[in-house]
Amino acid sequence: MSDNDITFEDDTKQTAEADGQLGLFVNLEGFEGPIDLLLSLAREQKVDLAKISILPLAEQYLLYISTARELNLEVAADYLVMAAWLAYLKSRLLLPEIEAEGDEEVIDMTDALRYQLLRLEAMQTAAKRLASLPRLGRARFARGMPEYFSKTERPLWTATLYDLLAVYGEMRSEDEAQTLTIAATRLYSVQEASGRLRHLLKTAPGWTVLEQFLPPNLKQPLDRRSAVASHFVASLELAKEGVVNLRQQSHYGPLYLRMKELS
Amino acid sequence: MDQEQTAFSEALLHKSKVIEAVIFASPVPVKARDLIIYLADEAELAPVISIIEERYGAFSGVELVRRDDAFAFRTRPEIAEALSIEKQVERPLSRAAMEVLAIIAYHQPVTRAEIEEIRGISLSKGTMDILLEIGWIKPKGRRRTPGRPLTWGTAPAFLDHFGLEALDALPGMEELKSSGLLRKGIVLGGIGEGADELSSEGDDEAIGSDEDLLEIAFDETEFAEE
Amino acid sequence: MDQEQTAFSEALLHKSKVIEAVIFASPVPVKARDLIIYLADEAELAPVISIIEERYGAFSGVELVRRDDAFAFRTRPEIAEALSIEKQVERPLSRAAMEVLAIIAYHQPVTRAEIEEIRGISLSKGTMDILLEIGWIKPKGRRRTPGRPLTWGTAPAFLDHFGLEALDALPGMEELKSSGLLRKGIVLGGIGEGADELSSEGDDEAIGSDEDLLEIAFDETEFAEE
Repeated sequence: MSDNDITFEDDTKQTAEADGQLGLFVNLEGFEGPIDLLLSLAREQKVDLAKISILPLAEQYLLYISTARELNLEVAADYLVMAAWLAYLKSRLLLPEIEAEGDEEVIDMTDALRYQLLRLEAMQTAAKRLASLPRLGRARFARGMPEYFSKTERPLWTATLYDLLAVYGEMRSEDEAQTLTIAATRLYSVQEASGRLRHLLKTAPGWTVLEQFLPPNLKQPLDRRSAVASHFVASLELAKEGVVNLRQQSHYGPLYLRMKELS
Repeated sequence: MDQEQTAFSEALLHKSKVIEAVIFASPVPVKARDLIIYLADEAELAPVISIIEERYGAFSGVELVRRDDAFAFRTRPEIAEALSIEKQVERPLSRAAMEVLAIIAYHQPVTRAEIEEIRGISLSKGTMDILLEIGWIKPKGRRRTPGRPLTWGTAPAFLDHFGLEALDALPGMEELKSSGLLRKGIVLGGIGEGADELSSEGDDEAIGSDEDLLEIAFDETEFAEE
Repeated sequence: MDQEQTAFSEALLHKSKVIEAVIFASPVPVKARDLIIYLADEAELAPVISIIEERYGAFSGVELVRRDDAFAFRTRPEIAEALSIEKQVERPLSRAAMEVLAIIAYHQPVTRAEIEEIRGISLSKGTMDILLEIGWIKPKGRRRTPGRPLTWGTAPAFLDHFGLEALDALPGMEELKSSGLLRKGIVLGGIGEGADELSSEGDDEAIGSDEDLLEIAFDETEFAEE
């Protein structure tokens, strides 16, 4: 365990005994995960992490974990996964070469592990360096008696008289909309037209064009259209009732009506 | 200046930095006796303070002030004044506030419940508040009805803002209508109206009846003067 | 110096007093954009700031510091030892929290999964929360990758607390960048898999896409506000 590793020096005191007999004080709780444990084991080798040999490191890790298990310490799944992975890596490293492709894979695996160790170490170092910066409230102080100035925004209300009146007008108009007005209609209803047709047909001489039955004085186009429509519908109704016969020579041609001859 | 003096004044300069930092960081004015602990003796305080005072002279926005026997840094009053900027920001009134204002203007004195009734919607807390804050409305007294509800009317600032000489300068219904600010009511069976537009020979009757209806409708909702 | 120039520099001197006062009064760094409102235009800020910086030179116990795009007065660190000011006794951060903070600071914007991947262990619930509560980290947007994970970065209070002018000033930032140790991406995932990831240049893509982070998109429900 390196000296600068303040945080877990209390947690993990290790004393290596002769003949590789392990008097390890195994306490996984001091570590922030398997990589952290590996990193800590690697630091003990006091060699450049980028060049560290992975095989002894893997062996150390596996020994550490197995010791923990022998001591019936609870070993988190993360550590076991790493142990399995390292055991696999170890076997690959120990095996005589299988094939070129396989070798490359092993090299990549060890590189990856080195990179991850280096990266975590870099972040652990960064954390320590951050902590030792001249921090606010320790090495630097802010003004103790802050002053506050009012940066008031005085609203300049843009409401104009027009806005006011428009809003009121609109609001009152909405009131109006609630009072539904049914305007007297000047349009011909079908009922009206039907009555008129019944009446006039009696005096009509044979086939008579529909327009002949329309009321007089239809000055406005809408009135006229309305009258035509209502009389047309009325004529269909009368035909349905069997009161009249209808005849049309061609599409859009004039429509003729005749009182049905009562046979 | 001989060497000893230089050393002396350098020591004082260093101490002034410490004292300056102490006063700066303190949440309360620092008593002279609490400053002396940073000095060799009491006699050093006066020169140290004058070094700091000089550093925060007229060319600084901040000054060292003495309150009783304590020291603090404060923004210079003339600067503080400049800092309290009052920015004028154009702000439109919300639609709801405009509506409430209009109702109060036209129907005053009017109770809150009446405003809600006219708008057909309950008033949110802020709407009256903002009008009150602007100073356009004010309470007018209490209605002599059960519950004695407070009534509201417009304040002088209202007339002022909208450039009105008096309340009766507010256009009435007829004027609103003729200026097109009052839409006609929605009339069912309004085909007749369309017909009017189609032909030049207008049929005045329909319009006439609309007008009558509008007047009636207003009478219904308009509030008695008390 | 002709008359016009004199008037100009006098105006600047006056403005420097105002800006000094504004920064001096504030307990937190004041953003440049909040200072500009006291000036005729943005271009005046730089000369005004250098006038102030000069006034708070080495002979002062207080200095003007820059925190990203903001300015603050802080006592000089070298006189901190002399100060028996009540130093903030803060609960020391756990080692895990400091490590996570460092990872966020150096790797930002970084997702939670990436932090876990760098540390080789999953994050316990409280670790990020405490950093968020202190106000040192903040969500930075979402990464444009499947699942659109939220990314994290440092907040302005982080720079202020650690006395950093900008993120570039993080200790060792340059070396870390050039050594390639700030690469993200899964390195050691499962057996065999990790190797592929390391050899691929794929991580750059992820970093590149961070720049296009959708700023709009962070879901406030994803994390506690405090």
